[in-house]
Amino acid sequence: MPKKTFKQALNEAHFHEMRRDPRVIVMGEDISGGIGASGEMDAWGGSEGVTKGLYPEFGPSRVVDTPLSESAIIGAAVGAATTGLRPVADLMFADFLGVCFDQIFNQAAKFRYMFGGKAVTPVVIRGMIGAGFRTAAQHSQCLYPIFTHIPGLKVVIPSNPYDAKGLLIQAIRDDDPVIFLEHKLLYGVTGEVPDGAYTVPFGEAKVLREGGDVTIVALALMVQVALDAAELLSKRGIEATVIDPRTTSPLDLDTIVESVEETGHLVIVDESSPRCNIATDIAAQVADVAFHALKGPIKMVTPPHTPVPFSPSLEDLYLPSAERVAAAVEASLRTRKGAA
Amino acid sequence: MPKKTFKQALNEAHFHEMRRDPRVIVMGEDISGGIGASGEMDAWGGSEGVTKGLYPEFGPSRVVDTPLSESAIIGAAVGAATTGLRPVADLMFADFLGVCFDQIFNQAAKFRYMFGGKAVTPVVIRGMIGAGFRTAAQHSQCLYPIFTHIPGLKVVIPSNPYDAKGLLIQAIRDDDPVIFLEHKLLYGVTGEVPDGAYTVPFGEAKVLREGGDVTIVALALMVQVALDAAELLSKRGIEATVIDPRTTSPLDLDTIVESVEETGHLVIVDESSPRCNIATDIAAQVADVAFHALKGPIKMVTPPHTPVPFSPSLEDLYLPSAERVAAAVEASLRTRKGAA
Amino acid sequence: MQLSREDLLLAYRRMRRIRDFEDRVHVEFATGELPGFVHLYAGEEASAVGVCMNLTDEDMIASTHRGHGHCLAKDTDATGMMLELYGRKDGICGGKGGSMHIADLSKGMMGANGIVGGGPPLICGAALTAKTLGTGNVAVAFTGDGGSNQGTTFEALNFAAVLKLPAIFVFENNGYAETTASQWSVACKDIVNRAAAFGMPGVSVDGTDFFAVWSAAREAVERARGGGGPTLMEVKVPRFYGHFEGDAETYRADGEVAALKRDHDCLKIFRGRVTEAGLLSNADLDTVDAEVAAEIEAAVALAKVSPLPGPEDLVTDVYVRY
Amino acid sequence: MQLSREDLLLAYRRMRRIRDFEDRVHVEFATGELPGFVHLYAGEEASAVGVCMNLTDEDMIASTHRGHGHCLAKDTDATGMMLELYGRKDGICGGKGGSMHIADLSKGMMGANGIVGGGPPLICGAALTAKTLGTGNVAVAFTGDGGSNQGTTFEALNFAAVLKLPAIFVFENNGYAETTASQWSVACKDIVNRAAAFGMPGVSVDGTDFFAVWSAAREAVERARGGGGPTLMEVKVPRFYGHFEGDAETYRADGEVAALKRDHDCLKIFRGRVTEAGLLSNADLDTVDAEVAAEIEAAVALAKVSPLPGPEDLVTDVYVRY
Ligand SMILES: Cc1ncc(C[n+]2csc(CCOP(=O)(O)OP(=O)(O)O)c2C)c(N)n1
Ligand SMILES: Cc1ncc(C[n+]2csc(CCOP(=O)(O)OP(=O)(O)O)c2C)c(N)n1
Ligand SMILES: [Mg+2]
Ligand SMILES: [Mg+2]
Repeated sequence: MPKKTFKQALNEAHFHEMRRDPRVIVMGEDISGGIGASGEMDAWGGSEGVTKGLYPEFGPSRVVDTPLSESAIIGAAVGAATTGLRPVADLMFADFLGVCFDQIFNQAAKFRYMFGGKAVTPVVIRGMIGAGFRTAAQHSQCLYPIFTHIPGLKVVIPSNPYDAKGLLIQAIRDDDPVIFLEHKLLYGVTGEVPDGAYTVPFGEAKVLREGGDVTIVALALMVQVALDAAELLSKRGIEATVIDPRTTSPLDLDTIVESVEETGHLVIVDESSPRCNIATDIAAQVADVAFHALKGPIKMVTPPHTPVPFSPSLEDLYLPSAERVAAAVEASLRTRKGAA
Repeated sequence: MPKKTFKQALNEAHFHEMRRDPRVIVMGEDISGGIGASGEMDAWGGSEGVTKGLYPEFGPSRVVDTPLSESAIIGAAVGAATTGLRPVADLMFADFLGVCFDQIFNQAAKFRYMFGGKAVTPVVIRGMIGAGFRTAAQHSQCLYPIFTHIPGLKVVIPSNPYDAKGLLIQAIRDDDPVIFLEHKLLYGVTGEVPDGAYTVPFGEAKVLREGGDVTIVALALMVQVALDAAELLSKRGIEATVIDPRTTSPLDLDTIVESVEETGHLVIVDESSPRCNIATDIAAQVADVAFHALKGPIKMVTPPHTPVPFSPSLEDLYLPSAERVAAAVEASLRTRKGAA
Repeated sequence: MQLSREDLLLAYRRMRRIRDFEDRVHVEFATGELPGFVHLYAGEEASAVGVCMNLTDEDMIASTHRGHGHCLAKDTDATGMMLELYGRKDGICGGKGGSMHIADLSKGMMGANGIVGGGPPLICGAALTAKTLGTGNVAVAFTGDGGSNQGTTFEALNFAAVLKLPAIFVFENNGYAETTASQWSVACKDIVNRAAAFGMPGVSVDGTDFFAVWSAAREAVERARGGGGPTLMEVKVPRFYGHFEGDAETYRADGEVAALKRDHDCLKIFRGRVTEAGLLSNADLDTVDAEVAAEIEAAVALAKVSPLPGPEDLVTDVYVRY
Repeated sequence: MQLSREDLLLAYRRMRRIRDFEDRVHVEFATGELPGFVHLYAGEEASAVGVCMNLTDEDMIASTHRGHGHCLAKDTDATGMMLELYGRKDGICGGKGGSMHIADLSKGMMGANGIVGGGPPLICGAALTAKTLGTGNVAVAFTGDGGSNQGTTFEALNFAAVLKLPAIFVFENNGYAETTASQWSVACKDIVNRAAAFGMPGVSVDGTDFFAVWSAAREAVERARGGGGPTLMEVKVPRFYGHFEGDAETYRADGEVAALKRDHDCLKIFRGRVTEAGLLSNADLDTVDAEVAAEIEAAVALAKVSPLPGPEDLVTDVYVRY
């Protein structure tokens, strides 16, 4: 299979779906770039180039540059979705949800229920997440716990190029509102990606590594951190299963529970802020349905309860590291049931 | 002590603090009511009458009616707080956070950190939460998990008139941004409330009932549901401790853990949507730090993962009931460690 | 184009249906039988109907918390709506939405909205669909004077203008946002003065005059269908009831409402105009009155005995598939 | 009031400091030493300085992602800023904020802002404080042409006008929001055309002319201090660099930037004006140039060797008390 970057994989997904279905449009600030200016069009293709090349092929009626007005952008995408299009709207940084959140959580997410099942809102909202880009507190958040909390939304968080492409195609074909979150530090990561179109289903976790001593769950950038931790641990004689849920809503709890039933230990690595996050969500569900299987405390490895700092020296400390994950695993294994 | 309603308690807190400190102002839509119209001023005193009577005493410079512009209202409150006032802004329904969330989570919450500790933002944002009022999906949410997730915010959720007054006074005197959430169905609830000013500290849970078999944690309207469940259980020979954290950020985990260390069982009743909520947050923290003490699965009693329905018949089913809480307790007690 | 006799009868029927619906809900609410938050549209009928008489079922509208009138003007079934207000299983939204969330996509009614300013961005989307697919449809956002100050509304105005969308923004200025007077809260006094800020045509009309609304809307709709982009319409209307049912309305001047009902009732004005011009007779209109009264009576009677949704309905309709 | 010789020298020094700061950051960024997102203000100096020369340390300003110029115009310490950009412990925000979050409340600088449209609501708050406490202070929001389309900005305009706040909204129209031309994205073309929508005075000025900016701002500041309410100012400025450092700028016409630098450089224009009028000599200005160059050189040198924050700094400064 050809090797491609995460960014190329996302770009291809757009091409496939726009060619396949004329109702698919993309929209957002600088989504092509250069509108109204005297230089090149398609100057950027989105702030990170993910939508580059769409404008020359599909033109302004399907590649819609917009004013800087997130409520109007997201609201228009939502309204277009309920009236027959399948828009993919680019929020750019997910941190910008604060200026358009109503259209996501009170409108798109609730239409179907409020309207008694009559609305279908096939909208995809793309947003960049995560720290490590030195972009400080307002451009580095994960925020997926907020979206996951809201009934009516689906939340997709790929960790590698293959999944990125398959999940985005699935998102575009999906009939519910989907929040599609891309970790900025993954754009340059390469992996094998088929040239053709394919989908990765929602609600199916991926088991990246199998080991009988502990289950480590991680998302997005943290998947690599978890894998690195597993390597460290392996050298210390501890074998970890590493699971990437890939979507947090729906969540494939079964795969996690099955693994915990084997290992008896669970560690969750979550880059989002520690309170009410995905780590607590998964931990709590496991502490309910798989309590009998647990042999040690569930450990969560997250950043501290602080905004994301700018200084590289602090930001590097902020992010969970493989070493911290390994330490958490060891702590869980040490404190076995009844040992205290 | 005199008996007062939750609403009167909140009203008194405003009077005390506005008399005490000229920098305290209140602001929001219809916060007095009738501005620019030809009838009475102070016509409403906020949509539920909580701020009634402030306008006649403090006048328009401290009781600031505003246009329907939540981003401007909350942003202005935040900006006024960083420049010397101590505003109490009324968001009315917390559900409206979607049109002003940026000013809360990217601005107020982060100033102090982003600015290296130099900003002080003593703003209180009041909002109504909760179902049971027959106001449907966009006027019935709890949303406190979202606020709790954000570092830099404090989140206060009183369950009775005494706490409401003391916590609001504390919120107004507090130097950090405070989200103060009032469950609509509590406004009419009465309880003993001293006439004078007093504070209830943040981060100190209240133990409402003591019992050795199970720990039940609940917030806001769910505190009464938990107490009702405890009564039901008591008749069945099960004695419950009921704890109201009162603030979710900071959270008094110690009191919960101490109780779980005695009872070995934890049930959390949370009216917010089930994913990434306070129930999962507390469950996960306990499954980490107090794992050794747990004798059965941690159970969470929440609404389903749906928007809040309008029809009374559905809304009543949506809300956790004492019977469901009791059943969850029994389920946890049944599935003791090692039993499976 | 002129309004035919049938058009006039239809317009009157729709306005009358709104009035009767709202008057009856007012009464039913007072008895405590109707749950929830209810905001009545009585007094404003000529606005919704005047605009919507220019629209087809494929043209979309977005409404507000005060949505009954817009729904009925777009021919949403009154009985289904009444059942919805009573939270019944056979309500138009299965009882899940209630007064603030009535929608009927088959009639081009995209939903009432509990969030003030929620509709204008959505209408940009409906207009974008029309433009992208070249359907020739238009999309209309109804917003109040209060909602004219909401950021989402301003963004939508600019967005629609920049993208030359077939959208119409109808601002129903009824003088109040809850208790707050629009002459105070709208810094430029007349909302129509905002059109220039978005480089779009603006028009202000007397919302008690069905014909004024109808012809202003007609011009805007024709411009939009023809690719001429959006229009801002301010429609000045009276509000006959409180902000919501239960509002004591002490912020209004004594006698204000009585005077509005006496002198600014769009139904009376319509009747006067069409009978004086000999377009319709009083008897024609009385027949409509009687038919509508019976329709509403039957709707309420049915609503009161209709079954409520059950446990099986609680968790359906969240996702298409999950 | 007239500008004294000292005022003119100060204005020139501040503009020069901004230019040198930005030119140097541009160079340092290219070498890869500077982390993060950096948006440079070069070319727009006369706007920030022309406005802020009318303000005291008690008058508050709110800035944008392109904030260095506003900070320096408000006399925030250039060395502390440079250290901040390098993420150093002794940076003006302890290294926690970086380029997009520089604040200096002691100088009346309420913060750069990574959220476009974040500042205008905050400035309503600063103005509300001034009004409530009767301090006579004013508050200024700087916003771009892109930010002029953000809902939060529109709300703030109306809010300030309705409450008659001592606020000034300065829209720096540099022709672009990232790659998007303002003549396309602002439906009414000139942002000043929006003033009427909020019932406030509007003025448009050439932002390459320090004196034009200064006197327009002076009028607005006097009106605000005198209780006359807010003003909208559009300042047309050139942007000498890309949207952010690293931008290839292919959306700009060939030669566009060169022509702007040649013909629309506010520093050159200022020098021409004051020397021709005999207010300052070339030698006076050259002295300032040399002093500023040395200052920036020293700031960068210090920044490069200054200590980074350590683990103990990670969790401080979140709350006053928790
Ligand atoms: C975003 C938001 N803010 C506030 C409210 C509460 N609220 C409901 S209706 C209303 C007044 C709306 O006034 P207007 O737009 O003039 O409509 P009218 O009620 O007069 O029809 C307010 C403040 C809301 N529902 N949504
Ligand atoms: C709410 C929000 N939307 C989008 C962005 C991304 N962004 C940063 S700067 C910018 C363009 C701003 O243009 P303008 O207001 O004209 O300021 P300029 O960069 O020209 O100084 C955009 C879209 C952002 N930071 N915040
Ligand atoms: Mg109104
Ligand atoms: Mg610009």
